[in-house]
Formats: sequence, C-alpha cells, structure tokens
Amino acid sequence: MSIYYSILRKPIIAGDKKLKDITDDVIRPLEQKPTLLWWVAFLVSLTVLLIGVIAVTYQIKVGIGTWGLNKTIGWAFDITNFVFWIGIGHAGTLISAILFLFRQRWRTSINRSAEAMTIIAVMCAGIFPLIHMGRPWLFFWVIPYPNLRGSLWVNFRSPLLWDFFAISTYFTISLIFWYLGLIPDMATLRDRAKSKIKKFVYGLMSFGWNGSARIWHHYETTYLMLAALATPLVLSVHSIVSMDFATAVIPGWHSTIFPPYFVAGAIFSGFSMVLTLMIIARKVLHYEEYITIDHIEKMCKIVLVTGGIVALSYGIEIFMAIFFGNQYERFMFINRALGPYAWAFWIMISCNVIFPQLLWIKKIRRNVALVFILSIVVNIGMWFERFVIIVTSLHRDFLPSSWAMYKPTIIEIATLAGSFGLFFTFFLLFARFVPFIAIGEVKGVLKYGKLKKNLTSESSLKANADVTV
Amino acid sequence: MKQNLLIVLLVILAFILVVLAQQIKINLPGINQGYAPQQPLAFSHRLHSGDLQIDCMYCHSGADKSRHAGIPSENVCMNCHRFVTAGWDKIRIEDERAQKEKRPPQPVVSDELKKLYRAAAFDETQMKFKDKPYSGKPIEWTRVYNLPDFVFFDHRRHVNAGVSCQKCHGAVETMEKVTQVPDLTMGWCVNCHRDVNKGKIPELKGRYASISCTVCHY
Amino acid sequence: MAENKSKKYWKGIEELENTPEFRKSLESEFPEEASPEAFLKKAEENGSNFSRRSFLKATGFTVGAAILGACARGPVEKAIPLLNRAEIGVPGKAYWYGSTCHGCVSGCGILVKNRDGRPIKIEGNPRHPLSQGGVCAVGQATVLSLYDSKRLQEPLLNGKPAEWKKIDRAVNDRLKRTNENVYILTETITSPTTRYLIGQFLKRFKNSRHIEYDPVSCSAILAAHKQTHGLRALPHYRFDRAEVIVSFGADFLGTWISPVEFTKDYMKNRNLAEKPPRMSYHVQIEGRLSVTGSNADNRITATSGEFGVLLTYIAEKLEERAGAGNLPLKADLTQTRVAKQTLDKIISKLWSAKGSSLIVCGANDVRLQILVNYINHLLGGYGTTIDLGRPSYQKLGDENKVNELIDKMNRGEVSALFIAGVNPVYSLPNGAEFKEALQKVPFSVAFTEYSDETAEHASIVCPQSHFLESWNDSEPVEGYLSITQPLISRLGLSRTLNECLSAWTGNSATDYALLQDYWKRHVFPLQKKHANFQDLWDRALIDGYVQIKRPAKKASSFNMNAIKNLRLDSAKPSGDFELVLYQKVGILDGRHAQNPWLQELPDPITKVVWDNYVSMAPQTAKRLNLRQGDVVRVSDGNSEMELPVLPQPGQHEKVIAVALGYGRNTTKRFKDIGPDWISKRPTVKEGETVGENAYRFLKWQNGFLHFSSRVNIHPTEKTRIIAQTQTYNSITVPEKLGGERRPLIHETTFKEYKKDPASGNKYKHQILQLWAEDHVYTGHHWAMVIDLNKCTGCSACVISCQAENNVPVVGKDEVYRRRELHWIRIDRYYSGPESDVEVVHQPVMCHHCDHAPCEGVCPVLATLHSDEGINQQIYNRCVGTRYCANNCPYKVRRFNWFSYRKKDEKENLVLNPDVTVRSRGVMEKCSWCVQRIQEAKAEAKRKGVKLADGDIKLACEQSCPADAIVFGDMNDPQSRISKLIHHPRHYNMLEEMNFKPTVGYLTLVRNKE
Amino acid sequence: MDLFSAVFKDEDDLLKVTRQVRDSGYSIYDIYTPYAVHGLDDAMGLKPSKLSYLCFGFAFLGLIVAILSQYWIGSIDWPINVGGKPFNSLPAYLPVTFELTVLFGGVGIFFAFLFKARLRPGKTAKLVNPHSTDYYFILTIEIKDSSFDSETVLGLCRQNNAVETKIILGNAL
Repeated sequence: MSIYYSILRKPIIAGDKKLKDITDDVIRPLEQKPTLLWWVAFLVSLTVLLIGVIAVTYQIKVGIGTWGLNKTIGWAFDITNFVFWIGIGHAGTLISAILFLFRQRWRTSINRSAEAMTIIAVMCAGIFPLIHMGRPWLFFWVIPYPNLRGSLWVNFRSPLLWDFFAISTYFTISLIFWYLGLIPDMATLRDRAKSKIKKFVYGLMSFGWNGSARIWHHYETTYLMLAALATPLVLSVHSIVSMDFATAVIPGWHSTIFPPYFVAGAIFSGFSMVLTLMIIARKVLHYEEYITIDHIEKMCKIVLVTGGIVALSYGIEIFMAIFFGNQYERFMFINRALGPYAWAFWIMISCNVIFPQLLWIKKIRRNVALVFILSIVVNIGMWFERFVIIVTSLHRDFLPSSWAMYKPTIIEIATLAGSFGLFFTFFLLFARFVPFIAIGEVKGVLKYGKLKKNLTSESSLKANADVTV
Repeated sequence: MKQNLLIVLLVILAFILVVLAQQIKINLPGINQGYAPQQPLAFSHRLHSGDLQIDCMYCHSGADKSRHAGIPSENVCMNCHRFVTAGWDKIRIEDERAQKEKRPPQPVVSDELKKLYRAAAFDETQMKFKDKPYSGKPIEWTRVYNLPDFVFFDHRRHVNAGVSCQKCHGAVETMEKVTQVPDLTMGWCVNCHRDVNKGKIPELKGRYASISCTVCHY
Repeated sequence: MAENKSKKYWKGIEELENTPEFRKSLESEFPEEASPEAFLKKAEENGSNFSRRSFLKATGFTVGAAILGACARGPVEKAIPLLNRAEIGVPGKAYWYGSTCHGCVSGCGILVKNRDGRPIKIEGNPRHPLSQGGVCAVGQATVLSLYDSKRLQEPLLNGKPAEWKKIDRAVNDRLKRTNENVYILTETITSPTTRYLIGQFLKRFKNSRHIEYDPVSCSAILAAHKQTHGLRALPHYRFDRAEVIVSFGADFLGTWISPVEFTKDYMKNRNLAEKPPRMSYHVQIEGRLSVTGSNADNRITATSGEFGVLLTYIAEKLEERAGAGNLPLKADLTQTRVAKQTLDKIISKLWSAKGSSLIVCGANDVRLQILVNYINHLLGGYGTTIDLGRPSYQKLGDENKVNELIDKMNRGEVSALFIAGVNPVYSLPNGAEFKEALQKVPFSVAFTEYSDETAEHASIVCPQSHFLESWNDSEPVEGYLSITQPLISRLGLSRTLNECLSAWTGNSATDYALLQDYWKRHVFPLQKKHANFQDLWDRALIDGYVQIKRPAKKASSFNMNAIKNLRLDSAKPSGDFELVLYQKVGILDGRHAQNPWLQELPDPITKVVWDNYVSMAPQTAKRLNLRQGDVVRVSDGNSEMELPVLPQPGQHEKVIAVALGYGRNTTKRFKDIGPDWISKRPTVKEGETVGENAYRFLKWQNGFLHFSSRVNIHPTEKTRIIAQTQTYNSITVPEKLGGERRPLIHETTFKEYKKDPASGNKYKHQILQLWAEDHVYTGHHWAMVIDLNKCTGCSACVISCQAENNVPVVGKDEVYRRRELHWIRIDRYYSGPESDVEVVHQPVMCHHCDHAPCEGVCPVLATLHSDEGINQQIYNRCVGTRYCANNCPYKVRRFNWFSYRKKDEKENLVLNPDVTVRSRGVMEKCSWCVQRIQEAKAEAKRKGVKLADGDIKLACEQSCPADAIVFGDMNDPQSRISKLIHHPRHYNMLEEMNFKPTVGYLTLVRNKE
Repeated sequence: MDLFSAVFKDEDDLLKVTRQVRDSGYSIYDIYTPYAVHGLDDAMGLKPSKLSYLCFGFAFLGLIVAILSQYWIGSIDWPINVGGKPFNSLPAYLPVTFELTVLFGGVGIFFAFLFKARLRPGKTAKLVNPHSTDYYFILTIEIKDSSFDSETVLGLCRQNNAVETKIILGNAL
C-alpha cells in the first residue's frame, strides 16, 4: 500500500500523525510540569508587569503630570500604546475569521494562539484609554446609562466614544469567538484529565460538550456567523481607532485615508507579532510539525502585502500633503521628515517600508531566524508609526507659539513595559493552561493535501514519513 | 426545567428588591433627600412661617438680592425676641399663677431662646443687652440644603422670576424641623427648567429657563 | 451716590456709622456660613500670632465646611450666620470700593472687589484721571500679597516678637534720649499725609533728614530739570499729546515711571478711530528689546553709550532748524552704527511735529537728560507734551543722599535710622557697605511687609500693613489726590507707617483719623468744588480721588547755561559688553519678588518665568558658542554673577541685559512650590533664591546710579533650565522646513491703511455652511475683538484672569514642561532678520468657536455650546481625556496635570468664590468670565432692565491699559462689538478652517513706510 | 429506547457507514466525533441550521436599538449643541450603530447556540465512549422495535472497520 500526495496541495500538518498523536502533541505542555524556561519567562514577564502596575498606580495616585505630556501634546505614549496593541490584536481576528471565510485551512494551526493574542492585546490596549484619563475612576461616564442628571447622556459624535463601543464589542466578540472554538477542546481535555480538579474545571468550561454531530452542525453555523460578523468588525475597529485622528482638525491627523491605512497597518503589525510568537512557540513547545515553515512563509506573504499597503498609504499621505496646497498640512510632513522628530519618522520608514522588502526573497521568507528578526523590526516600526502620527502632528500644529516637544518620563516607559509584561504574562498562562493549537480544527485538516487512503494503517505511515513533494 | 425555575425565581427576587427599594426610599450615594438634621436650636418654621405668617424674606432677606438667601443673623431674631421670650401659653400660665399668688409675674424664658440670648449677649432677666451686645458665640446651624461646590445656584434669579420658596423647599411653613424635600439632583433642576420652557408651570408661563451648562457650572 | 452702570461704589465701612459701638460690633463679626474653628485651632497650635480676635475682625467669607467625621451622610456643612450684620452688604454679593494701588509708586486708581468681607480682585478705576481704568499686572497681583501667610505678622524687637506697646516704649524711650541726627530713609513718598507726618515727626530733632531713594531711579531727570528749569522735578509726560515720540531706552509702556497712564495716553493717538485716521510715530532707540521697543514703529538698536552722540546730533540739527547755537558739542557719528539718514528722517519728523513731539530718555545720566530737555525745549515740548507746572511725584528719590547717609552712618553721625519701603542692603550696588554701616547705627527701625535683607539688620522691625488694609492717600501727579481705603481688617498685628509716626510723635491715632485730619486741614482748602468737608470726603471715597489745586510751581524758562557748559565724555570704557539692567513688568525692582503670580507671569518679550538671565543677541551667542541655558559668569571687576544665557533677537550685539529684582531672600520660600513627584525639579533649590541680584552691577557715577555698565562674560560648564511659555518665537516656520509665514497675524502699514482700511486683510475665505439654519442664536451671542494695534504685551490681562478665575501657580518645572495654566496667553512673534526684528503681541484665549472642534470629540459632553455661543467647559463632568486640548487649533485648553490646590488656608482666601476650584485631572480654559456674564444678567433681570452694552466687562478686558479687548453681544447691532466685527480690519485666526471663532482680531497697523 | 453504537477510527469510514445506515432505513440517533467532520451533516441528512436567521434577527435588533436610541438621546431627550453640529448627526451615529449591530448579532447567536445545543457551564457531558472527544467516531442508531436488524447493522459496521460495537439499553444518553 502506498500513500499518494497531492501535487497541488501540500499537507498542512507535517509528518504523519494520527488523531491521538495530535491531541497528545498539543496537550503535552499542559500535562507536563512547567519547564524551567517557562518559569523564567513567566517570572520575568510578571516582574515587568508589576513594574507597570506600580507605575500606573503611582500615576493614578499623583496625576497624569507624571507623564511627559503638556498643553500642546495631550497624547503620546498612552494612545500610541493603545493603537499599537489594538493593531496587534487585529491579526488574531483576521486569522480566525477572515481566513476562515476564505477557506484558508492552514489557519487552523495558528488561529487559537492568534486569537488568544488578540484578546490579550485588546486587554493591553483597553487599559490605555482608561488610564490616560485624568479621572479614570469616572470612566463609566462614557457609558450611556439613564441617570439622575437629567438624564445627561454621552456624546455620540466623539470618536473616543466610538472607540469605547468598538473596543468593548471587539473584545466581547473575540472572546466569544475564541471560547466557542475552545469548547470542543475543553471537552477533549476533560475526557483525558485524570485529576479530579482538572476534570471538574475542564468539565465546567466545556459546557457539557460531547461531540454530537447535531451540535457540531449548529456549532459550525454559529462559527461561520461569528466569523462573518467578526470580519467587518475587525475592519471597523481599526477604522474607528483611526477616526480618533481622522475626524480631528490637526494637520497630520485630519486625513480621509486613515481607516484603510490603519487597518492595513494593524494587520501588518499583528501578523508580525503572530510571527514573533509562533516562531518562539513552535520551537519551545515543539510544534514544528503543526506550525510549519510553510505557515511562516504564508504569513510572511501577508506581512509583505499589508506592508505594501502601508507604504502606499505613506506615499499618498505625503503626496496629498505636498500637492493639496494646505500649508499647515504640507509643513506637518516636512516637519515629520526633517524636524526634531525626524529620527522617529525614519525609524518608521526603514522598519515599515524598507526592511520588509526583504520578504520578496523566498529564501528569507523560509529562514526562520531572519523572519523572526524582521517581525520584531516591523513591530518596532509600527509602534513608531503611531508615535509619529500622534506626537509629530501635535507638537507643531497651527500656532507656532504653542509648539512644544515631548519626552517620555520613566513612568511612561514603565507603563509601556508593563503592557508588554501583561501581554506576555497572560500569553504564557494561556500557553500553559489552554491548548495552544485548536485540536479539533487541526484534526479536521489532518488529511488536507493527502489522498484519502488508509491513513490509519500504521505501517504505511512509517514507510512514507519523509516523503514530500 | 430546574434551570427555568431558577430564572423565574431570580426575576421575582429582582422585582421584589426593586419594589422594596422604592418603598423604603433608599437614596443613591450622594443624595440626601429627606435629610432633617437636628439643629442646635429647635427653631420651628411651622410656628414662625405657618402660624405667625412671617414672610420668608423677612429672615432670609438675601433671597431676592443675592445668590444666597442667607441665614438670618442674630440681630434679626432679636428684633422680635427682645420682647418675646417664650410661647404665649407659657406666659399666660405664669400670669395666671402670679395673679393667683398675687405677685408680679416672673419673666418666662423658653429654653431654646436662652441659646439665642446667650449668643446675642442679652440679659433676659433685665430684658436688655449686656455691655457688649452680640458678643457671644453664634449659633452653628446645620445646613440642610447642600449643593456641591461646583454648582452655583442663584436664589435671586428664581425669586425674582416668581418661583415660590415652596416650589423647591416644600411646605416649610408646616415643618417643625426642616427637611430636604427634593433630591437636589441635576435631573431635578433640569427637568423643572424644561417644564418651564414647555409652559407646564402656570406661574412661570412665557418665561425661558436655560438649560445651558454654564447656568450653574462655572 | 453716583452709579456706574454695573458697579456700586461704597464708602468705607466706618463711614456708615462711625461710632464706637459700631467698631465694637465689628469685632464680634462672624463669617456668614463658615466655620473658623478649624482654622483658628490650627493657627493657635502653630503658635501663630494670628489670633482669634484678629481673625474675627478679618473674616467674613462665605462657605467653609466643617467636616464632621464618622458621619454616614457624608460631610455635614455648618451655616454660621453673623451675630449682628451691618446693613450694607448682602452675603454673596460683591461690592466695589475705589482705592489707590500701592504696588509701585505710580499710584493708579483702582476698584477693589469685596466679596463677603474680603477683597478678592483689583481692577482699574475708569474714573481715575491718570490711570483711566487701567491697572497693570503688578497692581492686580497685590491682592495675593494681602493673604500671604509669610507676611510679617507682628513687630520684632531685636529679632524677637514683641507687642506694639513694647515697641512704642522702646522707640519713645530712645527718641527721648536723642534729639538730633534722626534719619528717615524711604522710597518716594507719594502720600501727602505721610510726608506731612514725617515732617511732624522730624521737627523735634535737630539735624535730621528725610531721605527718599528709589532703587530704580529717575534722579537724573530731576537733576537735569534743576539745571535747565531751576526746579528739581519730574515732569508729567503727556503721551496723549505726542504725535512723534522718540524714546532713548525709556520703557514707558512697560516699567518707566507710570506705564499704565502712559499706555492709556499713548494709545489715544494710535487707535485709528478718528476720521481721517491718525497715528503717532514712535521711534525707540535701545540696546535690549523692551516692551516699548516691541511696539515701536521704528526701532533702532544702539548701546546707551551711543545715546550721547545720537542726542547731540539731534540737538545739533534741531538747533540748525531753530536757528539757535547754544550747543557746545559736535556729534561724531563715527561713534555710532546708526545711519545718518535714519537720524535725519527722525529729526525732520520731530521738527514737523513741533509742539507735539516728545523725547524721553531712560538713562539715569544727568548730561543726557539735559540734552533731552534741550531737545524738548527746541521742539516746544514744555507746556504741551511735557507738563512741568504740574509735575509728577512718582519718582523723587535722590540716591546720592543715600551715599551721604552711609558716610554719616559710618562716622557715627546717625543716632536713629528709620527705613520704610526700601531695601538698600539689597538694592544698592554697595549694599554690603550699607549693611555694615547700618550695624554702626545704634538704633534702626525697618518698616516692611516682609523680613527682607535690610530689616534683618535693624533693631526693630515693624510689620507694615498692606494697602488693602490701611487708610492712606497718594498724589502721583500734582493735583490728583487719590485715596486708599481698607477693604478688610488687618490680618496680622501690622501698622501703617502713618500710625507708627503718629504714635512716636506723641499723639497716637489711627490711620483713618490721621488721614481725615490731614485732609481736613490741608486738602479741603485746596479745592473749591465742595463746600463742606464731608462732601469732599464722600466724593473722594466714591470716585477714589479728588482734584486739588496747589500753588503753581515756579519753573524758570530754559537756562541755556546748562547747555553751554555741557560736556560729554567719549572715553572708551573697558569691558566687552554693555550690561543693561532693566525691570521686568512683573517683578519691577524686586519688591514683589515673593508674589508667585508675578514670578510666574511670562515676561512679555522673552516669555521666561521664574528667573532672570543674561539676554544677548543671537549672533553674539553664536559667536561665543553659547546656547540657551548655558551659564555664564558676568563680571565688572568688582562683582560677579552667574546666570544662564538667553539669545534675544533684536538686541544690540554689544549689549547684554539682565533683569533687576531677582535674588531676593524672600524667594527662598518657593522651594516647595509646584507639584511634588519623582521627577520634579524644584523651582529654587534649598536655600537659593529666584534668579540673581543684579543690583550689584549698578554703577555710581557723579552721584547717580547708572543702569548700564561695562562687563565681561566668561562661559562656565554649567547649564540651567530656562522655563518659557513660548519656545518657538517666529511667525515663520523654520527655514529648513519651508520658511513659510503663517497667516495668523494680519498686518499692514499706516500708509496702506489710509488708502484702504482693509489692507493687509484683503483675502476673505469663502465659507460654505452645511447646516446654516441649525443653532441660530436668538438671544445674546457673545463675541470678542482684540485690537492687535493696541496690545502692548504688558500682560495685565494675564494676572487679571488669574485672579478672577482662580488659576493656580504651577512652578518653574511645570512651566518648563509647558504646563502653565494661564487661561490667556500673549503670543509674541518675531519676524524679519534677527538683528532687526518686528514684534507682534497677540493675546490668545479660548476662541469660543461656534463650530468648536473641541466639543465634538469629548465623549462625556463635558464641553458644549451654550445657547449664547459660549464654549462651556464643565469641570465636574470632565474625565480628562485631553482629546479636546489636542483638537484645539488655538491650543488654549489647560489641563490639571496634578492637584495644584494649595493647603495654605489663608492664601486660599484670595480665591474667587464664584469660580470652581478645579481638581486634578480636569481640563480648564477661558470661560469668558461666565460668572460675570451670569451676575450681570441676574442683576439686569432683578432690576428689570435690559442688559446694556458694556455692562459685562471681562477680567482681561477691564484691566487692559490699552483697551485692546472688547467684549459684547454681536446680536445687538448697536454694540461696540458688532461695529468692530464689521470693521474692515476685523479678521479671525484660521478663518478658512470654518471653526467660526467668536474671538476676532483687528489688523496690526505699523506706522512704517 | 435502546441504542446501538459503533466506534470508528476514521472519518471516511464513518461517512460511508452513516450513508449506508441511513440508506438502509435506520434512523441515526446521533454521531459523536472529535471534530467537525466535513460532509457528515449531509450524510446524516441534517437540514441547514436556522441559527443564521436568528443571528440576523439579533443583529437587526441591535441596529434598530442603536439608531433609535441615539436619535432619541440626541434629538428628543436632550438636544445639545455640540460644536455646531445638527442634533441628529446621523453620519456620526454610524460607528456605534455598526458596533451594536455586531455585538447584538454575535452575543445573540452565541447564546442562541448554547440554548439550542443545550450547553451550559457545568453541564455533565453524556458520553458513549470517553474517547469520542479525542480520536473515536461513534455512531449511534436508534433501536426501534422489531424493524432493527442488528445483523445487517453489525455487518455494515464491520465492513467499515468498526473498532467496537455495543448496545446501550435504555436511553442512557
């Protein structure tokens, strides 16, 4: 008996795996004691998180003045971090929803972790609009609830309010979507669990799932519907975030190109972050057969495409500024490129436009180490993109008398670090307690790219393990 | 089945809670509706304003001139209480008794008014001021109607527009002890202003009460 | 009682019922609705001498909360009524009293707002003939000093607190033993009563003198007039009559003699209101860039060493035209860089405006002043633009007498010295010498509000009452007698100088009695208007002043001998640079250095706060390789000081300028000012002062103190931060980034303006309205117009706004971080080459845009539009996202980065109870003094009258000495504002963006070719 | 009701046997699979899920609620002049409207699914075989009175590599 491999489609999962192997492989990190590496990473993340918590506590206790902001520059690190994290979050939804709608089966290896990344990134992001308020304890005033003030409602014209709705919706839908995917895996875990506590916890979380085909039938519809809702949602969220700037009057902010530009940028940075995380995870958790080099290459291609859109947007913005004839707008872009914050602008350009062009080369796309470095480069670039948009636009706007400079304080840097601490702490906890790969979905694509023939025959598996096309 | 029962029970419980809350009038934080603190001197608005029909503005004379209606200073009280030292009934009893005992009637001074006399440095036995009039310690009334510091309510505008005192303060002339009648929320203010603009308040028909923020907040 | 439209003038409290009973009852006065208990207890615990009694006398404030702990219902507020209320004054209402400002010697007429017994705001008295309704920043800020808890509270005997009785005994004992050599050293005494009392006091002693001395002196002008007109007098300059003004370094719009009056007068010829329009021509010749220079039509940079040559040349040429030949000097124009043609043009302008031209000179050099007098004489200035018949009494000091005094002190010829209002140890270049001499004087008494450098060495220190708690008068210019009345009982155990003098003359009386007594005897006879004294007195209290007629001063005609004997020295002095010492509009000579409002007032030119510095031309700084903040050592051979460098465009290359008035020991207190957090930089370090004392660089020359000297500068390794409220100074963007001019300032020349009033303001944007019918303002629609031609940058509005709106002080570090909280700022832009800049001052506050970009972005509706077009900021609704500030194109929104509230309960008495004190984390901005709008509307409604144009005066508008700001209802077609809005000069900043701001500007017109 | 259950190890086998069983006229009680087997609903003859309509309904509700409440708040309950914009700033209401549409749709369908599938936190799963959530595919067929021919069914299962078969007496599921 021999196995035939499709010429057109490569298998998604490398190596010949049986269903049980998948479960075993994916769940292994959950069932083992945490490794030393995990502990080190976790403690480092937790420490950084604690530093951030201290910084934020201090800031809330003493005042926003502990940040480097001033009368001219009212936002800097806070909203930069907010947009950055929201952007990071976008890749997860894109992978789970948009690629699902496009029937990109390879998404199954990474969608669980990417979605987890989304949820954690949205949490990181959501902290910033909260703590950037002068009186964060009154945050609930942005919720339109009937009250004894007459009722005094909220301003539905404010992009910050839109943000509140967008982010809370995004978080809710992402969580639901993620959890829906998690239910069957929780059931798998429950049925494998030996200890009573685990059985109980996983039992609670699996909602009584038993794999009934009738439920699977509704499940798939629900999943599809959620994917269909999440797809425009993910586009809307960053569009709305971009409207924080686009609807403002400040040169450098007031730009109609922002929504698509921001969405592309978000996916660009999000995929880079996914790449960063997956490259680490596949190595550390030994998921090379699930997150294959092909996966990485595919993600690189998305990074390349979205990077291209971002570069195009930069170009259009500059073109519009120079040829549109608004002197404030024109100055803003000259100032970005040659003014006091030129360094940030050129970091942004080189990280987001120049270096990603290396991904045109297939060898580089398939070189894990290089891709890893590039993914970090892109993330740095995208952080600076937001910094450039926010700070350089504000620091020299209409009236030269109010021009000012911004320098972050130690508190702001600690807060930024703390958000990374939060991100990695939660991500490490996720990797520890939740199946990193969607077991149920990977099983479904196990045969993808392989002819339907006797996969259960163990002898043939062994014989042809190394065959590739 | 069990599940549904639980839901039904929860709904009923919530309903009961809401009704209960309404019944015992639990105030939300920051709202002091019904506040009726014990005052250092048991001044009766019922007696002065109700029975004796003294005009509100006799004592609260700033109400039509200033933002604050004002708590009367002791000299305003003394305008009458230099002569009136106790309730009529008490004085009559003493008079009758004195007549019976065939002696000149003793001056009768109510306990509450003694507090006032102390503050005004008034010798009630001689019915005249001491060496230094008004050299005592003023009476520390407890404010009943408290607005936050960021609210600037102007009595003058309301009084001059023809808003009766009772509109906001309730039937003070019936109160032995003054109670905060309205909840003093912003909604209470705003909704009255809206009613004025809609012509729902007969005595203020044709008037315009702005609901711009800076009417009260600046 | 005559009524101004919106304000009530009240006589003093005692006036009403000045009986002993009344005074007693005042003592038992309790504050309405307030609890003094907590405060008192604290004061007693601290061992403060601020006793219960004086507190009771002093208070009368409205709402204070006595918080009872452990109360479930939240804080219980107490309402404590007065025991016996005076019949005037309804609680919660403000009353205005006419008085006279004693912030400096100018003696401007003021109105003081008294709210529930405490003065909280000072404004200009529009009826006052000199200041005409203007009041400067310093005057506005003096109200804060009243509540300064660090003011001296009780007299000190040999450094220890003592009762007045003891002091009186000590002084009287001492004076009994001495009968000669008693000296009184004061600043210029403008009060006739005080002058009289000093005279009475000194009469007893043989060989005793009253010496007047001004730290920043005009003695050369007085001395020059002694020589040229036989009368030692400071003339009363009449800028309202001057069509051509040439000023040699006299900063008459900023700090020179009487800037408020001069600004008011100066603007009368520059308001373009008449038809055909008229505009004076103003030439400023100076080394540094002064406020006055920044407003000049033609500004010429020259060192003060060149003044002699320039004046000689002008005199020479004018002599030619006048056909006179008295001048023994010949101008050598090679000694100056100023071109001959420039001077010739000025000379012909001066000559053609003969009789209405005026030359003033700020240099304290008697020879230059004689030349100036001669030129003014040639131009027919005496009798027209210069009034010597009714001279000014604002600066009468003669510093040479102080030097003589020091000699006498050293020789032991002074048995008792009384020092009042001056601080010679600090403000004399030889202050150390004075200090040593002072220690040789057996008995010295200092009258002062603060324990200052001189008082530290006096045997007795007498706390002087603030002018808002004392009776006094002032005659800044002969014939204009201005009254000062108390607005509050004394907050400490202080006394006025008058009271002390009378107590030590033997007939102890209150300042009130003394004043009335003097007026009865000496003022009443000098006027004819009022038949009885009470009428005069009442009038004075209502108007704040009376006019009297003194016997005319006999100024002789011009004495040509003064000119004929004139010699100027042209010897090249040593030193690389000419150091110009000047006063800043906020700090002046340093007497208010402890006032944080003034320390945080941005200098109109440099926009620096909390510091003095070495300003030098940018070219010079470049040449010396110095950057802003690099500390240099300035030395003149005797003294040295280290100060940071500030490149100042428009400054002469050879001139460096340092402000006087810094380095006061009273500024050590500012070490804790501003928020406390991990990265804060203290405003001053422990034990240090704000800035450095530059008085040591004043130069004695022939008995006059000169404000310029030759110095060398040496770079050091140190740097120091300089906190500025504006760091980019040009109206054009950097050359490297395009160098475009921003069309924020519309300006034209007078020549063009005469042809077309809309010149410079031609291009109007066509603006389409998407929702034109929405939000029509049917009632009032408030608007404001600022005349750029009038604004001199004097910054009175900034402090006025600060006082009115409870704007906190934030400290140097916060300003350095660009977080000042002033609601109104004056943008100062330079244009043109660095060596010869044109300056424009543009006040910017919230523009109250009808399409406000800030409003749409607030998520919680904390900033909205009112139905009268006000952009409302609701502090209690604000959650502090700062989105509105980001989206404000004018950047006028201010954020409370920290809790800037102070715990100083006494100082907090200055807060305006009609304005919310903002907490941390909320946005604030100009509210157009909406509390004033509401008050005016409520009063109009109460009286049943229509609100008239001008009933509402905003704080900035009211005090503007130049009347540059007009506020009103643009829905009223007859209002001033409606007319201005339709004036061809009117424009809005960033009009093309369609924010529809309701604050507009009138184009700047320069009288240039 | 008794059930017949058979365990398979491969989805292809399962699909085949499902079709065969159904063609033979037996009614399939349910099938338990570790993942969503493509084509199984077809093989079982399940009708398309109606949850999608429900989802649309929820989303539409969100849309209506959002538009109406924003309109009511902005134009009727308290019209406020914000930056000179019209009281009813419909374009500005779009983002919130969209978000609420998605939120209602998403949350609605999730709970509708849980309701429909009778899933809830803490529910005890009814399992035929503990490995059915891991690697076994389990087919259960209703044993209806006499028409159930166990031999045929067993044969079909064996033919398709059934690992194990059993009869569950009484509906334990």
